[in-house]
Amino acid sequence: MFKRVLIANRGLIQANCVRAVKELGATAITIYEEEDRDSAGVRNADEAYELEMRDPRQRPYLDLEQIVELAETQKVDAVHPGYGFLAQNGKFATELESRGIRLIAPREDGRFNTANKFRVKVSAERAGMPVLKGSEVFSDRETLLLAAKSLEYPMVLKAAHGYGGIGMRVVQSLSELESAFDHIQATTRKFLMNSPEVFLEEFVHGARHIEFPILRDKSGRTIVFPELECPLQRRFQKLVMETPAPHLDPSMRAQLQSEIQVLCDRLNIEGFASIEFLIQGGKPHFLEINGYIQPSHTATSLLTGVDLLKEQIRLLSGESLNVDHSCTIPNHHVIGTYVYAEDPEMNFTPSPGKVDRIYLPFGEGVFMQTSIFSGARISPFYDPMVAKLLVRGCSRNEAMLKMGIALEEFFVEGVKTNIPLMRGVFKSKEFKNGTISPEFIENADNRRKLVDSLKSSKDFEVAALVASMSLHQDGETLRKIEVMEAEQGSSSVLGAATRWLKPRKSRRKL
Amino acid sequence: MFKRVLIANRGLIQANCVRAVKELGATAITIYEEEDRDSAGVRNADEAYELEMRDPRQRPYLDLEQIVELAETQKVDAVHPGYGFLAQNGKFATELESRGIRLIAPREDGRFNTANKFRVKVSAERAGMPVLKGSEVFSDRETLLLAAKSLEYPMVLKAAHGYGGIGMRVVQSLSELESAFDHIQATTRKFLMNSPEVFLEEFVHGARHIEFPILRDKSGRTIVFPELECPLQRRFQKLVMETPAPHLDPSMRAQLQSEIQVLCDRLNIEGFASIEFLIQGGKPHFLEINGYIQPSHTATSLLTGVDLLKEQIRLLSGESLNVDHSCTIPNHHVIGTYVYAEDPEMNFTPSPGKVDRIYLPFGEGVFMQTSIFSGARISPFYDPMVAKLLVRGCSRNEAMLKMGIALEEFFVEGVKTNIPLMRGVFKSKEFKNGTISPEFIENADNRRKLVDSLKSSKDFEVAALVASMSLHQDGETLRKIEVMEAEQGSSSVLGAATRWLKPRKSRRKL
Amino acid sequence: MNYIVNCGKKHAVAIDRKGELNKPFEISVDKSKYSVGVRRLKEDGSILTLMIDHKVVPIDVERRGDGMPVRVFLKGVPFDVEISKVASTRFRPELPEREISGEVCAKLPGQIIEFMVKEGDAVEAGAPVCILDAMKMENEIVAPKKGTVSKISVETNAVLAKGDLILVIE
Amino acid sequence: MNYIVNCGKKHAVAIDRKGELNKPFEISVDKSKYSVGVRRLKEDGSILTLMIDHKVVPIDVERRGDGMPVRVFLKGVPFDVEISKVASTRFRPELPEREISGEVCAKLPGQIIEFMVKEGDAVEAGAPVCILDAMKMENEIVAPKKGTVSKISVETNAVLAKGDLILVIE
Repeated sequence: MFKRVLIANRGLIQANCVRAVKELGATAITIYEEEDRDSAGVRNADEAYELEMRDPRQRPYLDLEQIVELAETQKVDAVHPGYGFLAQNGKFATELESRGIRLIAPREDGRFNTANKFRVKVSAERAGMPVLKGSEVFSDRETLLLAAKSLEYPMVLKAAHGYGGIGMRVVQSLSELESAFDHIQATTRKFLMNSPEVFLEEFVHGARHIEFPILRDKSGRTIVFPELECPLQRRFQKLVMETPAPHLDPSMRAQLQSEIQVLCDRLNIEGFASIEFLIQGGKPHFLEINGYIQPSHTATSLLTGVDLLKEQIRLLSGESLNVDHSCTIPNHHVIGTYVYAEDPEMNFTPSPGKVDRIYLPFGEGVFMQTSIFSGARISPFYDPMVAKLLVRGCSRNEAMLKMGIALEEFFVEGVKTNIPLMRGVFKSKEFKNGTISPEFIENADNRRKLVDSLKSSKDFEVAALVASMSLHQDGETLRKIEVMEAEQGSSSVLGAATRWLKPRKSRRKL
Repeated sequence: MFKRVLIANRGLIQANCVRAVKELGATAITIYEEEDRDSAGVRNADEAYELEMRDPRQRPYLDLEQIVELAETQKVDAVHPGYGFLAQNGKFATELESRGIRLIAPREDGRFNTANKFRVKVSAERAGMPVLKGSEVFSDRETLLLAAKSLEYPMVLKAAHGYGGIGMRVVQSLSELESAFDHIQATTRKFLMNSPEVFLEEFVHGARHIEFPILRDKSGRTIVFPELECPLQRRFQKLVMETPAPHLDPSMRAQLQSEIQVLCDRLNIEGFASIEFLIQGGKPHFLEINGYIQPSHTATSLLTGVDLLKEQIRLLSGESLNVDHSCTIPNHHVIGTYVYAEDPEMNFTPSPGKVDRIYLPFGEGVFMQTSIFSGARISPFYDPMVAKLLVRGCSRNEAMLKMGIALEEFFVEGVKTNIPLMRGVFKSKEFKNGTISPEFIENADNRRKLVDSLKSSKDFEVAALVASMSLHQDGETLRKIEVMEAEQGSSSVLGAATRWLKPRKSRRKL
Repeated sequence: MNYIVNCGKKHAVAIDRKGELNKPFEISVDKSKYSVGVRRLKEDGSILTLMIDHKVVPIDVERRGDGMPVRVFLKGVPFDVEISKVASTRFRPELPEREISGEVCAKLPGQIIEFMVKEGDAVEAGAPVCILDAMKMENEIVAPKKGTVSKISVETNAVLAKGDLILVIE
Repeated sequence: MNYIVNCGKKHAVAIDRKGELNKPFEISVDKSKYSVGVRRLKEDGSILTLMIDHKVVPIDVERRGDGMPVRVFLKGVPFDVEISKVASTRFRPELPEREISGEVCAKLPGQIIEFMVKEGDAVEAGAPVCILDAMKMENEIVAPKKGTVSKISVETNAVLAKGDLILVIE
């Protein structure tokens, strides 16, 4: 095993990596920027180093040079990048390797997997997997226009080195295609992609999105876990995870699991990876291989009892797989919901700020991963995920029931979240019978309908009552102040009526 | 299923029952006393009713009349008593039954099980189980003195209707026996036991304590879950739970599981129960049947994925068992730690008060059930359990590792807890090789040794450093004040030096 | 006191004036009666939690500049409300004309990554004036009204708190 | 400033007087050097969290009546400490004689369920004077010194907060 591991990320994944590294008996070292100094990962690390803000246009967590420097001076033998940030960064990997430091990311034939979506697609095709119709890679406008002719709108423009929804656009027309191209070229630099290469792919309407996490050691021992489905997304980021996928025919699971085994052997993958497919009309299409552990994989750990994060680190340190195959067949059903500090009513605009109140659900079969608490500040600069809520049931029905109740108990005030929206999702017919499409809630009307489905006619009466109460309460407060001031000339409670003395801005018009 | 269920308890079990009842689609109604008004169970219930304090010598949760009244006026069809309080109360059961309301507690031949330890012991003996040598039941001092002659000291005096460590004393001598007898007779009333009957039993040195939770429906379908072991207790209350039990021979598990099946059929038990054994030198002795779900059973739910609480309610509403038998063979290892607001250094004296700071562990395989948060007040009047920390691993070793790290991350300030002590427990050779005895930490020296085992020589230097820093800091503070006052005559920060202006009481000498 | 509240439809709400904050209120909404206890208050005196017919309800209320409620949240679920009539023996909040301010402030904490205008430029209402980068997202900020950019008070790449002044249109 | 601290054994601690609270301190303990940053403070100015050689350490300090530290907690783990010498150019806290008070206060919040003494009774040091019921446990409270019960200030069944005065021995 490694002796000293640097965790180069923040938030939940940082804390989770610190935990995993410590469980493996290694020294957990991490980084942070000023405003993250009180986070769980920093608190629990054996050593934590504050990064300088050397360039106002770049967050420290993306400051490749500074992080490599630290890794070298602190004599670490491996770096865990988490996901996002530098997880897929070729330059980062090379800089570290040149200093004899291992980046914890999957290998192909012992080399760092540069996560080139296009190259992987080609290998999959060679391995006999069905892939989506699309173009070659290119990076110039001329080829773009040519390539576009061979496909129909809507089509998908993908950066060869995009990740987590970055550098991926569905376009409806030529003009959209061109602006998407410009945008991706621009963001290539911003998000440190390894090249500006892009390619085009057909867009599959209402397809289901599933992935199979795998672990593979250097001697080729492989575990292909049951599939995860992410039935709901926004901006290509996951909102719900489910494992196993509802209504997936066990024979198709078995078939894909063995095809994946073949692909992994062919690419000679080492470590953790996740193989993604689109399923339409019962037909699977290979999509891509993700080389990093995502929040969704917590669901796989809960379903199977295998600590994927820990196994990933172990395997890449050269140790061998000792997980028993019984976990490749699902015996329960797990559903997870991501909770984001954002406002679904305002098309998921981030809602950073201070958490005023929070009530967390708990109980048999209900599990939380979160680092927020009453008083916590949510940063405006990063992914607004604040919590993962997972449930496990003996059946999908039981799991849905548990999720429904858990979301009713879950309450966050001070920042807007998608909790009310998700309550509506799990109440909906569409989700229950599994016909909901990943894009369903990208539509504002659908979102409104889902939230409205939570409102009983009594609720409207109660809302009217509450509005009146709040106004009445102002009156009471005012009267109290008059009385108090009359009695003792005290003005200590004057704050109580501030909203009347100097009107507050409405929080509504953003 | 029931339509309206009253949950007559508080704390974690209250919240957990409310959740279970809601998942079953019934209306969850609960009770609370003034200071519990903000608790999770009250917040999540469909209806919550505040109890009056009618008698200063009795907490409202024990106010049988008031609760029965409420159950009747609110037209509930069942009452869940949780554990402790009224869970074993015969009068409570009868009062409810006479009004056609079901108490959610196990039945024998359709009748409420009055939890008479002695009667159950006799049935077990008849069913061919090995039981502990002991006396008949009696309630007068004369018989006590006679019965004592037939056993050796130390022996155990048990109230026939005691529960959760109440009404159970290990005695070393005749004088201790007599005062224990007086104490139990006195507390019979206080804790609403059904009769003052007691009996004597041999004391088994260094025995291991295991129990098998079971579910059984009215048609006799039975599931006997894998055994739970509680390797560590204080005052007969559990500190650690483990399932399956370390080093229990699978053949003995299978044998006991089938013997239990026989006993349950013979008693015709309906609902949930837990069958307890003492194991000494590989030989099991039947101990008792517990008729209520305890915090320890969360470990069984985590191990097997079966929501025991929910199944218990379903079965007693007359529905039938539909849990699959695969869960009777353990495929992972679960360890749980109870965290109490009490001071192990002061022989576990309760440490109620306000929580100033709290850091909760989380991550793959790490699960919490707690309702405390920074600012929470812990009541002086009730069981001081504030959290259950559970971990699941593929092996006992992995589980112990996870628990060790989770306890390092777990930090509570403001009230004393057993967290530091438990860190020491999971580091200890005795726990790892399973030779630790339930009474181990009842011994103050052992406790001190366990906590000292956490201290490196560097820690002593750091402690010295911190002591000096805090004094230095006072100096800095004073200087700041002088400066400020000089500058602006401000005295707003004077509070900063209160400890110098008016000495604080040492928190140490309790 | 009596209130007419538009929420879905018009509701007539009557609150007993003799109500005491520490005792349950008897409140009627149209034909229904509710027993309402005030459970928790913020420091500023506004209500955090109500007990409505023995059910705990965490609430939040959004108000207009003049303090009138426009939105109510019941455990996070939003309801649009409009108080169209307040029949009071004591106070009747006056509703001043609201004129649109030309001050453009940061609607979220974040970083200004681009300006589309400079001081002196004429802008139409709704025209983009700058881009605010917050949480991996570029948020376009538009002119609240037609006019001339009289002042730009921050520079590109400036990191702003919510509410910070960006520029003024006159 | 220099401190001699008994903790396990005697340690010589030296803190650079020029240290600033917002910068790391250079602190030496015997032969070891530590870089120590003050991470969080309580309102009263006492330290909540230190950063010691890049490791976050939540701390708590128990003090004697005169303010001298007697106990240090490192993330909850207790260490007995005794500061035997403070070599300061500025202040030297004086250590007054401590005389045992005859005031018996509630050591825990709870309920008095029984008194073993009445006003006027003579008691020996260590003799039980009453039973405080807290969390299902009966806690015996003993006399801190020999003397006469001059005053009993609460009644049986009274519910007490931590620190409430129960009786006085003179």
